[in-house]
Formats: sequence, structure tokens, C-alpha cells
Amino acid sequence: MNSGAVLEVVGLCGGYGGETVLQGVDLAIAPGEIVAVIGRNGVGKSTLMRTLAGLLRPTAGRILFDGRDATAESADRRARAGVGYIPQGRDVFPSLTVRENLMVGEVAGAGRSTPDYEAVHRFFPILKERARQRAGTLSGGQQQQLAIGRAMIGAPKLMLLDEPSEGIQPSIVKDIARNVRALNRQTGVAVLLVEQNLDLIVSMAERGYVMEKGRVVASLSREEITSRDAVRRHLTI
Amino acid sequence: MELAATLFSTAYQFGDAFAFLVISCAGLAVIFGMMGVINLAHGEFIMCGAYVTAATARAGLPLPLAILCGALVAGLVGMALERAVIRHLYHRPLDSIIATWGVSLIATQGVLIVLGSTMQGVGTPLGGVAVGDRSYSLYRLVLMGAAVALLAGLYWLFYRTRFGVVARATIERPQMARALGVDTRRVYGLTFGLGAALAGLAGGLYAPTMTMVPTMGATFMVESFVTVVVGGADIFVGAAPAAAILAAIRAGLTAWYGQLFGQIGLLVAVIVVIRILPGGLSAFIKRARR
Amino acid sequence: MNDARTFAPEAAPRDRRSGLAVWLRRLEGPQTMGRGSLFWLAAGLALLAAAAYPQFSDDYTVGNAAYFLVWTFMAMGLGVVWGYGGALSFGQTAFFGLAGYAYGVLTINVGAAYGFTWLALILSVALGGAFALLIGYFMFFGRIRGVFIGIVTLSVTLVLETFMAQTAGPQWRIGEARLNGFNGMSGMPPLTLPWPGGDLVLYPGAQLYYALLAMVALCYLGLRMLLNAPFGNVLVAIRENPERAEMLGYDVRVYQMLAFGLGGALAGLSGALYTAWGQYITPSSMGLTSAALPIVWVAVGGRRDITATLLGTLLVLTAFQQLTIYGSQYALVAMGALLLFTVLLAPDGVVYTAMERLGRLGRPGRRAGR
Amino acid sequence: MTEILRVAGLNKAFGGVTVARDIDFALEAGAMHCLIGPNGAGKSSFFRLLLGEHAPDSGTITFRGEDITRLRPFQRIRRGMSVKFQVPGIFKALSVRQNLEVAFQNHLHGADLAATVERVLDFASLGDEAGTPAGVLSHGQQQWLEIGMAVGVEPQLLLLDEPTAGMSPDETRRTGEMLHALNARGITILAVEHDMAFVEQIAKRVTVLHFGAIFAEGSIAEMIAHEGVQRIYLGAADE
Amino acid sequence: QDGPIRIGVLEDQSGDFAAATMVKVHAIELAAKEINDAGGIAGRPVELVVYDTQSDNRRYQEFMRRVLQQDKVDVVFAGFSSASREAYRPIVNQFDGLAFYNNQYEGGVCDANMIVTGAVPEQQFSTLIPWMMETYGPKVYTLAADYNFGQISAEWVRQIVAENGGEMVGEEFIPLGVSQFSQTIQNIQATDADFVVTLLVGAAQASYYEQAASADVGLPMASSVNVGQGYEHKRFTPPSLKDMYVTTNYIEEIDTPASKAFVEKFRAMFPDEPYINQEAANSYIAMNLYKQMVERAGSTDHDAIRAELGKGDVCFDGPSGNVCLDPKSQHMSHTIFLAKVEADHSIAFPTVWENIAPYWLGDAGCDLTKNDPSAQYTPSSPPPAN
Ligand SMILES: Nc1ncnc2c1ncn2[C@@H]1O[C@H](COP(=O)(O)OP(=O)(O)OP(=O)(O)O)[C@@H](O)[C@H]1O
Ligand SMILES: Nc1ncnc2c1ncn2[C@@H]1O[C@H](COP(=O)(O)OP(=O)(O)OP(=O)(O)O)[C@@H](O)[C@H]1O
Ligand SMILES: [Mg+2]
Ligand SMILES: [Mg+2]
Repeated sequence: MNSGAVLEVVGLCGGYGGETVLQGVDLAIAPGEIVAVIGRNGVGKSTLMRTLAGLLRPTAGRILFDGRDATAESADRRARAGVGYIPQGRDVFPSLTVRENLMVGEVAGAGRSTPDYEAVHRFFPILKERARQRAGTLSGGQQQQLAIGRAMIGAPKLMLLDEPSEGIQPSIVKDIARNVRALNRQTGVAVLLVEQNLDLIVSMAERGYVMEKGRVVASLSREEITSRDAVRRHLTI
Repeated sequence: MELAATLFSTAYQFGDAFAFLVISCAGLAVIFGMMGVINLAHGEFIMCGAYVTAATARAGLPLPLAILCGALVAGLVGMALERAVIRHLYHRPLDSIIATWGVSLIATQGVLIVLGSTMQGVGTPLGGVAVGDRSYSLYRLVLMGAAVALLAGLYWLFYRTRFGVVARATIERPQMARALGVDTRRVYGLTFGLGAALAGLAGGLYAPTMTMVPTMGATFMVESFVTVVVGGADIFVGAAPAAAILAAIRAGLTAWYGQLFGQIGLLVAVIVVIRILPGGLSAFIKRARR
Repeated sequence: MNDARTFAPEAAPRDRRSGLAVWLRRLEGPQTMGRGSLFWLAAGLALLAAAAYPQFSDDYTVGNAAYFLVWTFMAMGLGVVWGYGGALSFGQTAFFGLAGYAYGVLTINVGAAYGFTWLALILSVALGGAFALLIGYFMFFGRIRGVFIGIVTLSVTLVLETFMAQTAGPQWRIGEARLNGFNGMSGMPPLTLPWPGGDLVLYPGAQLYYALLAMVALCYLGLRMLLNAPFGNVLVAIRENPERAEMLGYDVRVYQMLAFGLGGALAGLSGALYTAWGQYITPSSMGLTSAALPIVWVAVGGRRDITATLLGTLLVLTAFQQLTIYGSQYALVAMGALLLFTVLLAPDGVVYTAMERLGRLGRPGRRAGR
Repeated sequence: MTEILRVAGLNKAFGGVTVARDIDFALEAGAMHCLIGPNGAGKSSFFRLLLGEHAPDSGTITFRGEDITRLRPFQRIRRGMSVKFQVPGIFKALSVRQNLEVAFQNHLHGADLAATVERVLDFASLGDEAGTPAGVLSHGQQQWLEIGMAVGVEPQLLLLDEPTAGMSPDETRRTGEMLHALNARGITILAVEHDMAFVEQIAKRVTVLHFGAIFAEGSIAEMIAHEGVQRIYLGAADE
Repeated sequence: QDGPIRIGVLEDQSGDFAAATMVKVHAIELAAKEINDAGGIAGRPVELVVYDTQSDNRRYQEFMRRVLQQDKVDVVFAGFSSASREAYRPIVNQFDGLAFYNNQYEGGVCDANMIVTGAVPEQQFSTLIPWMMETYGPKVYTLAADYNFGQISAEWVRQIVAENGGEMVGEEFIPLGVSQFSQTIQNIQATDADFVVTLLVGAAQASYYEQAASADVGLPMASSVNVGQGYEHKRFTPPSLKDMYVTTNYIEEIDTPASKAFVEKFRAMFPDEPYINQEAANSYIAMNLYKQMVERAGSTDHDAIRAELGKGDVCFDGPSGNVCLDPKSQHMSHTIFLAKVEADHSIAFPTVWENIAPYWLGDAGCDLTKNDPSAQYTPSSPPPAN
């Protein structure tokens, strides 16, 4: 296949212990692309993201990151190579302060880039205001912003965004969309986005994949994705 | 003059009890407070540090170096143990109780079999100093200084350095930390090793004042656990005041009513403090601060 | 409240089965492993074997088996408190010791005639349970939880130990009974059954063994029923997420306190029986090492299931004793190694893991990792 | 109509952060009301105050004519409240079925209990997962379970904190329909949501919270048109 | 009956007490070997059944039952701590066994099933305290472990000090396991004591000496347990035990031909033995006394053995000199050595008291030749007068 992709996934299988959730996923993302993955609850979207981040070990298939085989690489090495993961449910470090959460984010970029707090604070001003508050006491939306900011600090080449709009107020959803797109434009970071929020998908994604029962069953072009109906059709039973 | 002597005596007793609690609980505070591992082999790391200190000191090493040796060896043993056993038990704190109890049995009895039932100690250095009509051990003043330095050093390490922040993050959400690029295995290994080294340091510092037997670590256990827990979730905010309160209670009761009341009073104080502040001291301090 | 409901069934026919039948049905349920005729057949056979075994064994071995049975109550109690209720008590020995001393004080003062020893046993257990309720009230109504429970209970048992250790002087007596400090109290009678033609003294041997076996079986079945009853469900829910349980309308504190009281009563039963068994009780049975032991038994067997707890306790007691007999100085090293391997290889407990494997052989099922 | 809930002069601060500022709020029995507001406005905290998880600094909460300000959470629940939290608070090691049993057994027993559990399993599309430990469900499935636990008991007042987060548009609509059905049975519903389509679907009236205080109140159309609400919450009209 | 004579040995080979008790097992093994080499007891070989009781009272209960019921031993040698003895005593009584308790203790056990070879307070304190008062002065401070041994011993000290016209200027009890003594050291310094009686027990409490030395307490110390049992002078760095005086019935430094021969035999068999303490000698003596009684009785039957004991002439010339069993209390007479620890931790023997009998129990009314109360008495709760 073409080797220009930031991420290329071939026949990926995997899941939890004995249970296979992913049943052969194929997809590819070119540098600077924003690609959405849609699908109903429980089809394995988050499982795919976790496997790509290296938190779950695939049972078959290959993951190429930047053309390099990363299938067997550990999560931390992937992160340091430039995979930024923003999990569903945010997973901020609750007892650490906002500022300390961001400090942890520095690790991924160590050696590759200098942490750009300015940029993060520009995108998410609340993170500056609440720098000394414990992340666990932030509201849901604030935590989501922190999780994205934390990944940003590490200067990723690819961001894995799992349902970033969940629980976020409309204006910030728009902000996030705008910010992620701006980030994408400024730094060329590629984004793999899992979403259920139509507006966000439509406003962000350049193309998309549809998942069903652990497989990619359809690919959506730029035209299809901007027409809400196609997306909606795939999300209904 | 009389008054000054009495004051000194009181301060000395308090400082002595405080130093004992702080020094003996520091390693546990790191391992339990930071990593959530209930380490019942804490006492054996202390014993390890004490034995190594005594052995190297009697082989001719100056005492301060011997103590560092003790801490170092205990730290290395700790890292090895982490790699072999503890690594598999994170977030299974209750299983870590059993495993570390097993380690403690093996260590105590193994030392007994290999090195015999006792070991010759090292004498306490520095001798005594007279204040008023009483005399005091100078070395104990050194211990008090060491306790304060230890607290300051740990606070700095865990709150002011990136290693500390990353370590705390790792312990809280290891998966997420890994996904952010943290080599969690290394962090775990180092943190546990640090805790073990601190226990070893406690052993080394107290080696000159105690009987050297394989079970010597047991004398530290109850006090250190109690201090760490009364301190509460945030060990570094809580441990120092916890040690101070417990030391004051212990020293006071011991002075007025004897050792029995000191002992029982310490335990009762623990129960009462936890009852009044169910989240430990640190939760209370946090709330008060805001 | 509104009669028409979206979810609730419209006035389903009332359950006409009697209370007893409901309870019997609770012998099986989601909170305990083992169901179906095969399981009960195996359990019946095990009981039968246990009952027949004294016929094929010598007095010492039977007496020793009785001794093992003595400890299982404390283990099962801890299983309820810790395994099901999620409160790790490090101080079950406090209730053990208290009841043990109570049995001694009562029987030394009143004697063993007319089966008084049994009344003393019941009173001691009640005392252990009441004390546990008190401590439980103090802790759970004081919002104490997690590791703090461990430290509070440990402190309680150590206070008792330290206090009892210094009661050597003659002033420390309750009626006829000298507490006798660290050396321990002795001279109390064993359990005695009034019997035509002379009381039966239950020295460790077949008679005591049968009495204990019956008690263990009753206690085990009773706990199974309780754990599968709504009480058990709520207890487990509280272990998993106390805040949520409260938000479903349960007074979490009361459930935890009751479970703790039950655990204390069972520990007390062990304590009183232990005293009767050896006619001796000592403060060190409330000390640090003694306090750690029940935790080891329960953890090694498997704390998440009462059957695993029971079998595991017997297994560990036997294994440790055998090691001590044949291992001389190396026994403790071997015990330590055994614990390590158990935790690393069978994290849910040896018996629990074995039972789960066995169970899975029978039926296919979806069961993902923890 | 009668009032089921009244909150008067409610205040609560955590250190520097005020999460409730002089809140006066009332709910008619049978209402279907939405609470919206920026992230961090204090919506979830308001729920926690209603439920007794946080004690207010001042103010009173009256539920069905009774002052419940000093009651413990479980006592409030028993008086007829039920809640779905923002972050699913399920019992991870229990099976899905057991989760529901625990949720309902305070009110229902025997065959009633079993039947209700089956209906809720069906409603939440969790029939296949009934025996699965709840902790391994996908995020969306956990949300469904949490909703099932809250609605199955059919309380007087149902509190829902972001019930449709993580749901697909279709599921969101279905949830809305279910809430309408419940409401038709007389159950009062108070929901926190960020999904405006959903809010439009269910809410007759909407309250906007901002910095812990009530910022605006009115019908959904009014709120969408409200300039202040657009500024603090909705963002500029779609690009 | 011709099979071997089986001897149960229950001693702590691990746990807290191991330091002082391993040597007891070795002493019994040495005696057994000698007896077997010389043709056994009445021609029957001796066979040891040894269990490690792990410093755990429960193990004593388990194993006492085992040796008596399953191994069917003829006699048991058992126990270090008094608590362990009290734990197994009901079981020995239940099966009517015979047990030797070869340990220095607080005294007072009046039990026909028990023979005690260790020294008791009247033997150690009636000698030590008057000598100390004469040498250093009449003001005494007692520091004792807070349990039976310490409390009862302190009671003896108090009584003897009073009888000799001295004065108790302080008395302090330390819970077991306490290892920090700063406050205690202050308390002692606050008095004008002439010497300190230290009745401290266990590894933790032994830390007192080092801590007292480093605080320059500088008072002479008197003890019935140290040195003779736990060889603190070998384990601590000089001069922390300087001027410690101990009454012991044996330690390896004793400079008599019998003692030297014993040490030589012992080290030949156990070259790495850290120290041969008084309990080792007592255990060794006990084996030989048992041999003598069985041979005289012509049987291992307990009543026959006790009949021999009742004659009052069961004596043995051992490493510590001549010792005899007292028929009334079934305790043993001792030669009591006053050991003084010098600044370099070498031992001097300022004086020796020969042939001190365990008189108290008999005088107080315990007479096992007449009846068997199976009880433990203390000066403040003596046998009921009858
Ligand atoms: N930790 C786990 N262990 C076992 N099975 C799991 C685990 N997490 C998820 N699963 C199962 O894997 C399947 C896919 O879950 P996943 O979280 O990937 O779904 P999803 O597509 O992200 O759904 P949602 O939109 O609800 O977040 C589900 O059936 C779920 O039950
Ligand atoms: N325990 C606490 N300690 C300190 N601050 C807290 C605490 N709980 C909440 N807060 C703060 O109170 C504010 C309100 O939080 P809350 O969770 O109620 O917001 P929300 O309106 O539910 O937001 P979202 O829509 O993002 O869920 C936030 O700024 C949060 O950081
Ligand atoms: Mg998902
Ligand atoms: Mg919220």
C-alpha cells in the first residue's frame, strides 16, 4: 500500500482477554487528515482506539505508524513517537492539579519538541485559570478540555480522539472543533475521531469510516460525510 | 535554668518520638501512599538496611557511609522485588498484603537461617551531652535533624520535580500514563526502590541504637502504618502533622503515665483521629486551606 | 404512587411460597458459587466423608481436625465482612479474643454443670457480636472507610492485646477468674454436654469434632442463604460502589454495621471454641501476627466466595501445620513462598480459581476479565 | 398543579469556587424540565445538593412538602427520588442483571422484581449482556444501564445528568420518547443536557445555570434565541 | 518394653525467641548423643522428636497434643516463654504427660506433671539484690517488662529490697515490643537511684542498654535475665553493658573444669554455636536427671519416676556444679554465679553462691508429694492455706 500514511491498519483483530472485539479492521490516514469513525454503541470503536494507542495487544493484523511497524510496540513508545490519545471518559489524573496533568503530557514530547503551554492556554483558557485546581474536581467539560490539552503538550503527529463532544456544552464543542482544526492546520497533526455528534463530525471530518460489529463496513467520502443524511443512516439501526 | 532544662527535656522527648515516627514511616509513605501497595515487608527492608549498615560499619566504613550503604542495598533489593513480584500486583492492594507478608516471612526466616539468630550491632556514636542535671544522647538529636531533612526532601521530590508528578500520575492511572508516553515500569521500579531505600535508611539510622535480630523490623511496623494512615490520602501533606500529633500524644502520655499508656494512648489516638477526620489529616488540611 | 407503570408488572400474582421455601431457594444464587444437583451432590458427599472420617482415623488426627474447624468461623466471618462487604478488617482477633476471655471468665465462675458451657458459648458470641456492632457503628456512622477501617480495627485489637498483657497482677480478676496477663488465662472447662449417666466432656476428639462439624455446616448453609438474600446483594453492591448504593436508597452504614457485627460474632464463636478446645486463651491471640492470619486464610482460599473461604481456610491451616511439622526451620520460608506463588498464580485465591475452572468446564459462558 | 420540589436560597462554595449561588428553583409535579448551562456551571453540583451528597452552605430544599435539607441521601431516595449520574455509577463486578436487582429490590420483590428487570433489560437493549459484569460494557452500554437503574423504579422525581451523552442521534431520540412515556405516567423529570436537539424534544421549560446562579429561564425557543445564552453557552450561530 | 525412649522437644527455632532457644535444642541433642553413646537409658536408646514451635503459643498447643497423643513420647522438653508453658500445661495435664520446663522464669508453678530445671526469683534475687545494695547503695530503680515475668520479678525485688532496708526510688513497666527508651532514661535520671534492676525481655527491649549508654546514664545494672539468657554482652558493642550484674546458674565463661569440659564438648558438636547460655545447661542437666530417674525407677512410668523424685536425692554433677531436684515443688537447686560485665564486655565473677534451693513454693505450701493443684502461684497470690 502507499507508504505516505501516518497510520495504516491492516486486518487488525483484538479485544479483551479471550474476547475478540475487533474482527479485522482496515483503515489508513494520510498526514494532516481528519478522519471520523462512526458506529453504534458497543461496536468496538473505543476498542479500536485503545488498540491503536497500544493499550490493548492485537491478536492479528498490523499497525504501521509513519510507515514503521508499530504492531508490537508498547503504548509509551508509541506516545513518544507521536501518538496522542484522548480516551472516552477523559481519564484525567484526578488528584493531580491541572498544571500537573499537563506536565505529565510533556513526557510524550520530550526530546522532540518543547512544551508549548502558551498554545494550550490559548485554545483552552480555563486550563490557565484553574492551573492549581485538582483535575478530579473539574466539571466534565473542563476535564475534556484538559485531556485534549494534555495530549497537545506532547506535540503529537496523530491524535486519537474518542468522543470528545460527550458532555461538552455546544459552544465548546464548536470551539473544540475549531481548535482541533486549527491545530491540524498549524501543525499538520492527523486526527482519528470517534464521534456520535453529527454536528461535530460534519464540521470536522474530511472523510469517515463506518464500523459495525468489529469491522469497518463502509467508507464515507468527503461529500457523503458533509451530507448529514448519509451519516445519520449509518448510525440508525 | 531549671525551666530551660525542663523545656529542653520536653522538646527532646517530643522530637525523639517525632523522628522515630517520621523516619520509620517515610518508606511506607512512598510505597503505600504513592503506589497503594500495602507493604508488610516494610520492616524487613528496615532490617536489611540495619544489617548492611552494621556489617559495613564494622568492616571499617565510617558510619554515615555505612548508613547510605544500607539504604542503597535496601533500595536495590526493593527494585528487584518490584520486578519479580510487586509489578504483578498493582491495583490489587489486598493481594499485595499477602505477597509482601510472604516476602516478610521468607526474609526474616531466611536471614535467621543464613546469618544466625542475632548479629552484633554498632555502638551509638557521638556520646552524650548534659543539659541541666540530665544527660542526653547526641545521636538522637542527629536523628531529629534527619527526620526534618527527609520530609523536606520528599516533598521537594514529589511536588517540585517532574519525576514526582509523573510518578503520582502513573500510580493513579497507569494505563493513561502509558498512553501519554510514560515508561510506567521504570517509574514503578524507581518509586518502589525509593520506598525500600527509605526503609533501609530508617534501618541504618536506627541500627546503632537497637538490637540486631531478624525480627527487628516488626518493632517499626505498627507505628509506621498508623502514622501513614492517620496522615491520609495525601501522604506528604498528612504524614508530618500526623507524626507530630502522634508523637506529642505518645511523648506526653509516656512522660506522665508511663510506657503502657504511651503505647495504648497512641493507638487510641489513632482511632479517635480517624473518627474525627475520616479522610485522615491531609483531607482536613486540604479543606482548611481552601 | 401512580398505579400504572411503564416498567413494573401490573399486579403480578403474589408469590405464595412459604418463607422457608424462599430461604431454601437462596441456598443458590448469584452471590455464591456452586449450584445444581451436581454441586449439592458433591457437597453432600464431602459432608458424608467428613462425618465418616473419624471411623478411619486416630484420636489425635480427629482432635486436630476439630481444631482446624474451630478457626473456620472466624474466616467465614471475615469473608462476609471483607470479601462480600469490602471492609478489610484487620482486627477480627479482637472479637475472637474478647469472646475467648468471656467464655473463660463465665465458665470459671459458674462451672460446667447443666450444660452451662453452651450458654457461656452463646453469651460470649453475643458479646463478640455486640462489641463488633459497637465498633461497626463507630466506624461506619463515622464515615470511616477503606484502609482506615483496617487501621482502626488493628488498633482496637492491639489495644486489647497490650492491655490484657499487663493484667498479670492479682488485682486483675473477674470473680474467680484471674486474667493472668501475657501468660494467658487457663483452667476453664471444655464444652460439656449434659448426658444421662454423667456429662459428656467434649475434649478434642470425635465428639467435639462432630459437634463442630455440625456447627460449621449449619453456619455455612446459613451464610449462603443470607448472602443470596437481598441483604447479600446490597452488601456486594456497597462493596462495589457505596455512593451509588446509597443513591439507590440503601442506608449503607446500617448494612455495613450489620455485616461487621455478624463477622464479629463469628470471630467470637471461633474464640470461645478455641478457649474451650485448649482451655487456654492468651493476649497474643489478639496480636499482630494472629490478626494477620485470618486475612491470609481468606485471601489464599478466595475471599469472593464463602465456599472458597471455608475450604481455603482448612487448606491453609493444614498446609501450614504440615510444613511446620516436616519443614523445621525452613517451614516459614516455605510458607512465605507458598503465599507468594498463590498470589501470583491464582490471584482470586486457590480454591476460588479451582472452583471457577471446574464450573466453566460444565457450561459455556461469557465471562470477561476482571 | 402541585409543587414537588422547591429550592430556596441555596448556596454552596468549594473554597473559591461557588457552585450554587442563591438558587431559587421550583418544579411542578409532572413537569419535564431541563437544566442547561456551560461546563462547570454547577449543574451536576446542583443535583448533588438535591441528593444530599453535598451539604449546602445555606438554603433549604423541600420535596413533596417536606424539608429534606438535613436528610441523608438514602432517605431522600426513599421519599421518591431517583438519579442517573453523569459518570455511570454502576457496580462493575456485578452482572448487569444484578445491578438492576439491587436497584429495584428496595421497592419490588419476587416475581415483580424479576419481571421489571426483564423489561428494563429489554428497554436498554442489554438482554444479551444480562450475565456480563457491568464493568466490561462499552461506555454507551454503561450509560444505558445507568438509565435503566434510574427509571426502572419509577420514582416521583427522576434526575438525569446527561442521559444521552455518548448516544447516537437515533438512540437519543428513543430515550426522549421513553422519557415522554414516563412523564405521561406522572413522573416528574429534571434533566441536565448539552444536546440541544434532545432538549428541544423533551423540555417544556428550561433553566440556564451560569457560575452557580440561575441565568435565565423560559421555553426552549426563548433560550435558543436568548442572546446571553448564546454568548455563554450555545456559541455563535452555526457557521 | 525395649524400644527406644522417645523424648519430645518443643522449642522455638524461629521467631522472636529463636536467639536464646536454638542452643537448648542443641544441648538436648548433645546429651542424647552422649547418652546413646554410653548405651542409652537403661539400655534403651534415646530418640528425639523435635518440632519447631516458631515462638507461637498455638504451635505449642498443637504440637504438645501431637507428641503426647500421636508420637506417644515418654517425656517432653518444652518451652521458652512462660506463656508457651501455660499454653501447653493444660494439655500435659489432660493426657497426664510429663514435661520438663528448662527455663529460668518467674517461679510458682506447682504441677505434678511438670519438672522445672530453670532458676526462679528466690534463687536469683535473694542473692543478687542484697549484694548490689551492699556494694552500691540502698536506692533501687526497677525497669521491668510489663507482663507476668517482669511484674512478678519486680514484686520479688520490691520485697527483698524492703527486707534489706533499702528503698525503691522508681519502678517502671515496659510493654513488650517497645524499643524506644528516651523517656525512661529521663525518668531514671530524675531519681537518685544507686542502681537499676533491668528485667527487660525480648529483642526490642534490649535496645535499652545501647540507648542508656549513649545518654551516659552510667548507673550499675542488676538483672536475672540478661547475659545468662540473651548474651547481650556479646551482641552489643562495648561498653554499653558495663557494670551489669547478673545472677545466673550457668554461662559459658564460668571457669570451672566441669564448665570448660562442657563448652568443649558442645563446641565440638556445634562449632558455630554463638553462645552457650544457662538454658542450654539446664536442658542438658534435665536430660541427665531424666536418665537417672528412669534408670532408678526401672521404667518410664510417670508415677514411678515421681516416686524417685520424691525421695529427694535426685542430683547431678553437671556443668554448673551439683544440682538436686526438690520433691515438694519439682524445681531444682542451683549454684548461682554473680556475673559482672566489664567495660570491654568480658565477664568477671565477683562471687558465687553454692546450692541455693528453690525454697519459696515449698515454704508457701506447695507439696506435690501430697497433692497436685496444677496451678501457678505468686507471692501476692500464694497457695491457699489448708
Ligand atoms: N474492559 C473490557 N473487557 C471486556 N470486554 C469489554 C471491555 N471493554 C469493552 N468491552 C466490550 O467490547 C465491546 C466493544 O466495546 P467498545 O467500548 O469498543 O464500544 P464502542 O464502540 O466504543 O461503544 P460506545 O459508543 O458505547 O462507546 C462491547 O461489547 C464491550 O462489552
Ligand atoms: N468537590 C469539589 N471541589 C472543588 N470544586 C468543585 C468540586 N466539585 C465541583 N467543583 C467545581 O464546581 C464547578 C461546577 O461543577 P459541576 O460538575 O457541577 O459542573 P457542571 O455544570 O455539571 O458541568 P459539566 O456540564 O461540564 O458537567 C466546576 O468548576 C468544578 O470545578
Ligand atoms: Mg466507546
Ligand atoms: Mg456535570
